[in-house]
Amino acid sequence: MTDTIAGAHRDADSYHAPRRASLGVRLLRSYRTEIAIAVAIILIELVVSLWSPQALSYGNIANIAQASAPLILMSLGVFLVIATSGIDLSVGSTFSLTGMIAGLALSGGMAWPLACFVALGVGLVVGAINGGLVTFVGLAPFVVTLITFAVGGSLAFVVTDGHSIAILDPDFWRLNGGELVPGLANYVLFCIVAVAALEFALRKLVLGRWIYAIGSNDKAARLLGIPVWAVRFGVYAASGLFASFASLISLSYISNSEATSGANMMLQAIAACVIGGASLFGGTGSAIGAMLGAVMITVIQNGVNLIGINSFWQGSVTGLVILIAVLIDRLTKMRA
Amino acid sequence: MTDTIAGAHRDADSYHAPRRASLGVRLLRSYRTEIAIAVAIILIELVVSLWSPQALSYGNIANIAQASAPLILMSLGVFLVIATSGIDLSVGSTFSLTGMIAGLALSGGMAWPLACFVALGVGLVVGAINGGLVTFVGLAPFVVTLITFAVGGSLAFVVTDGHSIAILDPDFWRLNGGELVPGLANYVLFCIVAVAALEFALRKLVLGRWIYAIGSNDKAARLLGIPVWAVRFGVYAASGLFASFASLISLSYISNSEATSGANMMLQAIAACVIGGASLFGGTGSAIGAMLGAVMITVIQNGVNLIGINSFWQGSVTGLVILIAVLIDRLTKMRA
Amino acid sequence: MSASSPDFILEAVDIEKSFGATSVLRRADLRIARGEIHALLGGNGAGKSTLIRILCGLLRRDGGTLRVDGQEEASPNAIAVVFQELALLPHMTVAENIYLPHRHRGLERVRAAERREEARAALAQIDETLAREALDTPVAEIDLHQRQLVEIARALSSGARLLLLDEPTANLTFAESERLFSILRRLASRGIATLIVSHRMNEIRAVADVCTILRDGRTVVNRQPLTELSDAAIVEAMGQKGAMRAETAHAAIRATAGTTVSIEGPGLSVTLPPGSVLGLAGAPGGPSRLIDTLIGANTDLHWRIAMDGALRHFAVPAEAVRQGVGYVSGDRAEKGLLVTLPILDNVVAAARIAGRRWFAGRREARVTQDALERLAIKAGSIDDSPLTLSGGTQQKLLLARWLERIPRLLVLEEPTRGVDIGTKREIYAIIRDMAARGAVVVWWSTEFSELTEICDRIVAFDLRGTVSGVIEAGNISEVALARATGMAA
Amino acid sequence: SSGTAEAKKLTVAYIAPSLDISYWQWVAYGAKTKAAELGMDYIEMDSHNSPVDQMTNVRTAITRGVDAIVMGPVSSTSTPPVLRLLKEKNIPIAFTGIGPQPGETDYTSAVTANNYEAGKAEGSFVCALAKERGGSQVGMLSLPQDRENAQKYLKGAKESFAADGCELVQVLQTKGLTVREAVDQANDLLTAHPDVKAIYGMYDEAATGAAKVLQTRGLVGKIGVATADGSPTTVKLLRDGVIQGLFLQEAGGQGIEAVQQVHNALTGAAVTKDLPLAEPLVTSKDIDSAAAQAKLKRVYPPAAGLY
Ligand SMILES: Nc1ncnc2c1ncn2[C@@H]1O[C@H](COP(=O)(O)OP(=O)(O)OP(=O)(O)O)[C@@H](O)[C@H]1O
Ligand SMILES: [Mg+2]
Ligand SMILES: [Mg+2]
Repeated sequence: MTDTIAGAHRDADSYHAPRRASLGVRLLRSYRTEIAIAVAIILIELVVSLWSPQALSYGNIANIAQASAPLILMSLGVFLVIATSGIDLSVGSTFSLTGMIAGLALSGGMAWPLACFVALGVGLVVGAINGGLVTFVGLAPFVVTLITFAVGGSLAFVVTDGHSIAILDPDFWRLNGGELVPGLANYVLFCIVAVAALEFALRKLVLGRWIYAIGSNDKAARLLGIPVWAVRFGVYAASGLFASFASLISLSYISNSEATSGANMMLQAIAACVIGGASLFGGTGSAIGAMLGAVMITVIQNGVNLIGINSFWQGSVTGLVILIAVLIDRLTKMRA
Repeated sequence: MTDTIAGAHRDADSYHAPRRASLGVRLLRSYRTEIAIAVAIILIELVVSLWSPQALSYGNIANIAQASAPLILMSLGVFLVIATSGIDLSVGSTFSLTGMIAGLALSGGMAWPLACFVALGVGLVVGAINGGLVTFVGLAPFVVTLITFAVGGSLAFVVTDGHSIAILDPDFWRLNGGELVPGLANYVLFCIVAVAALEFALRKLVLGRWIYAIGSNDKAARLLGIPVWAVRFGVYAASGLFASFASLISLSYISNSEATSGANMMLQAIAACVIGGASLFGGTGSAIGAMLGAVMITVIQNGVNLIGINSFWQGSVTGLVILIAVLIDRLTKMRA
Repeated sequence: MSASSPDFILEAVDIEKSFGATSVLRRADLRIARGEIHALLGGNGAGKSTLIRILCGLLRRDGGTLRVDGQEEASPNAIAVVFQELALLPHMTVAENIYLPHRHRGLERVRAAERREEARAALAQIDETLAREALDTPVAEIDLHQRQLVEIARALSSGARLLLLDEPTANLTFAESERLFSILRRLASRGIATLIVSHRMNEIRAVADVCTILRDGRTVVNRQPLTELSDAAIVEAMGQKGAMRAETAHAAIRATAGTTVSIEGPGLSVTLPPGSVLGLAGAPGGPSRLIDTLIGANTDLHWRIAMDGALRHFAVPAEAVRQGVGYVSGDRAEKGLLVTLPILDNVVAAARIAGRRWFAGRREARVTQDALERLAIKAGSIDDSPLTLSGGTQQKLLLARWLERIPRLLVLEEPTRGVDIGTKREIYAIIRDMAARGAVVVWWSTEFSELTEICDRIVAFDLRGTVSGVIEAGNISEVALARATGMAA
Repeated sequence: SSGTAEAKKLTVAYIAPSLDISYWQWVAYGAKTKAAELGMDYIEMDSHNSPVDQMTNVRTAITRGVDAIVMGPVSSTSTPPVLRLLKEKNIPIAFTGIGPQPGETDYTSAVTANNYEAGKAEGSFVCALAKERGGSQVGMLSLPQDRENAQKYLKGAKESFAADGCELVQVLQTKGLTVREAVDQANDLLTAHPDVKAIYGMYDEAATGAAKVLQTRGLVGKIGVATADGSPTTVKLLRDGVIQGLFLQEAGGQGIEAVQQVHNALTGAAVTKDLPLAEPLVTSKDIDSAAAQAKLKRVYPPAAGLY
């Protein structure tokens, strides 16, 4: 469609068709870190199964899927922000606040699908505030999202004066446990769809390339006519939405909303992205990587519990396993 | 001295040598953020004193100084790392672990000055591990310090199996409360000396300029012949040492070591640096800024308690006050 | 609807712009006709890049009128720009850097295979090899010279009707520039207009029809055919009287004291006594490996360097610097500037290390001011960020690093990239003066006229990066260089 | 003495180790209610689990001129410097939940739960639950073991298990004290140890999480659950038969008693130095008894949920 000005003139004999690596090689190369982490996850599971053979049972794998689903969803949103070289510290608070608002709506008798929409609004609002302050006012993402982290976490307590809410709606569990596609629980379905859709968008859609472009060099991206402001605003809004959605999935499973429910998740979500190959300076990583990072964190947690390692040692074990994983990744990178 | 070089061919009238602004203007310009934050701190205190006149009492100001001293010291170390465009997430864990080790050493009957040296070793070791993995292995600072954060935090529990330790040494309080300089409590003295020394080093020593240069453009810094590796290793080691020293100052004051004592401090220390003008992309900020950021965080906390704001609202108030402060900073920057 | 003549694709009248207190453009005029190749000339800091940024809508003007195609609002695809400080996405591939910026809607599919082929075709016009081998390489992994080609390919494949090229040839070889120019001419014949900024006089004459000259933000020559202007008149209009090429060839420099440097490697063995200026000519691949070895950035074991007879093997640049090796690169963004630090730190950074100083002293302000003055560097104050300087001025800043403390071996890699004609002459004089004081200079440049003017010996590298010959003082000419490097005109 | 109280209204500060945790919120509620009843002004502060913040809060309270302090300390060992400071200022202090460091005497009152005894009782109860279900393996979802109350519960429980012939196969601690974490851990516990027949919950969220897992796995009744504390959620779970026993810890009651004690000290009335409140067992059978209901009202405020 672009009639390239200056049609290429070439000598027939000096022209060699450009060599493009085969699809397999390209995938292998561009998903190197992801593959390393996936291998690490499998190794962890095998090691754990030496102690505890149930590790590889269907039940345990379902546990891991269930436990990692909220973190995966949150990490995907955070990844979008990190890919643009931003950071979102507010997701944990958004998670908590969403849960409280949804809990209030449900215990106020609202129909659960409606309550979910209302609660997603929390993420949208927090994300829009983050995006607005970062994009239009030009404040540093760290500061902005630290502020919404503090405010959101505080409001999660304020809305119910600190009381937790038991969800009594008999159908709300369907959001997490139902099977929109028969045979596949929703929490798995949502994760698969979200990761696949994001990965597709990031690789194959112009919008996705823009996200990497902004993270790669935002000044150049602006010079190239990429709508940097809109995209940047968008990723913060998306991150908020993902955090809220993660919260709803979790709430639908746990059926109990607490003001502190997301407190530990922010650091985990950022860690998931970074383990999965994202750089905090932007422009790298993948949705699949963020997902694998989240799974790895959950798998380590699960393994430590299955083996029965004294919980005081859990942090050390988690740290060392992550260290080994990133060292493997690092070494394969040196080879390449 | 330059007269032997070929003179420039140029119109005498079209060229004016760049001037240097007067010292006052230069200071005003290079400490703009710091001044904005200092003004914000004073405004906060004035606003608080409307509700609670004791806010400006000597006693309360001493409280603030005492409460902020550990955070100030920790923030200084973190700032050095951030200035090189790194990050140190491990400082909170180092703080906790140092406290536990010092507690063990003291309750084992070691003389307190010796115990302090031993405990400083914790920071040095953690810092050296961070620096080594970042510098020589080339892992991302976020991942490395996340790992030492997890491991350090876990070891803080392991060393005493989770039990906290009461410090009974009758003289250990001197580290914090003594007066090496008569009339000036040590905790104030240490902060002043540390901030002044660092600010001097960062502005007036070539080493300090190197730290900024590395954060500014590490490739160019390397080509200039700056010993990038050594400096980078050094800032992580320094950050660990500062975290350990902060822990000792705190321990000497409250004479109680707790495995969780530093848990909240990492985010606060990073926030302090960023509020004080440092960019997470490196190359900017100042030691004074980091100190003022730490003081501001403490002052807000103190003000909220003095006014008696419901603790659930505290996060919101803290967030909004920080927002106002950074907006003021932002607006003055636009003017300039 | 507009009074403007339809012959002009772009009309800018009375454009004004200031940054804070410094006014950069003061009623600048520029009119570009369809299908013409238009040179925009002016000294460093005259306001060329600023004007270009205003023309393509990146910077808001303070005053004046601007019409593109007779319209106040340019249609988004009308203009393509090659930016002086390259606007590339380092994590993305060469191909993607070329095709991504084309205007799209966000939810469109990229159609990578198709686009990649377009990108390849565009790049192949100026560099077949790059198009063949580096299309899927991340831009972070290619060098400045190749990046420049990528940036140009992007503009060429954009489909725009007006190209704004801000010093596109600043680090292209003669052959590459020629290829670019022939493309531009072909485009011109199809009605596509080009605005080109360059500090290379012979190039301007070779490619452009008319020129507009800016001086201190004012248009001093407005749309004059180049045939009507002598070189002297152009230089005069730019305000750089003394910039004409020295008529008398310089005598070889005899330095009394200094270090003798010898370089041995595949196909080369030279001994450089104090005061010698060795040129490196040819496609960047070969010279860059030698240069990286000389400065300790990336040691290539094929090269052996000795200083005063003692073999030197620099593992890191710090070692080289400590031995008195100085380095200036034309890749200022990547390899030179410390952008968050003030001008002062940028200037004294090298002396601090070479002089093993501990203190960033009071004297440094004076030294910096002297250095800036000698290179006629225009800056608000030495406490400003180097980002407030024009491209050529930033380049001068990097050279200023080595004025205070003359290195024993000075390695220059395209050191005058973007520097204006007048200042180039001054730089040649300064370098020659350094040589006279005992420095050994190794100078790589894509501009043969520069090498012939200053070097007393030149090593030529062929297109594969191997040494193809050493040209001694008497035989140096642009023709000889072209022949030896395989980059015949 | 009531005359002086009217002349200058007394102020009491409640300093909580972390108001993120509902237990300490309920202590605050009790303290606040009692202060109002006694005509005292009430302020509250949060130490965010940090001994440094705790010390700062004490000093801020002094700056604000409080007459008495009620404190849930971050840990027992964190109390000596607080006590020294308050002694100097002559300000009475009552502890809630966690007592002072052994050997300290300069406090007004320590209103605690007898966690060791409760741990023992719950241990026996849980072991009996396991035996009823034809097994002897039990698992535990614990508070973080750096807390003294957690250590005491565990000590008591272990003694009972040993005495009653039950095997404690795993202790998992939740760091964030959320139901979400407890669910994951209960899942892992049951995966690793499928023969566990009863779960010892050390606090409400742990039992809530365990109950959730039993419900989704269809194991309600097949695995017994008991917990300490008591919350609207666990009370409902008790009524629904998902969990079998609650060892009520009077959170609100601790606040009430502690304020009463410092008020006594200020007004010259008699004080009780050590006031451990019992943690009685309530089961689905007696939850509606008058005694249990009265007790429950001293656990959490009406706003938290139904009794
Ligand atoms: N952001 C800025 N802030 C302040 N001054 C600026 C800024 N950008 C450019 N300038 C000033 O504007 C003037 C013109 O700069 P410009 O980059 O347009 O020059 P130029 O003609 O392109 O020079 P060169 O040939 O060196 O590229 C310079 O004096 C420069 O210092
Ligand atoms: Mg320019
Ligand atoms: Mg000397």
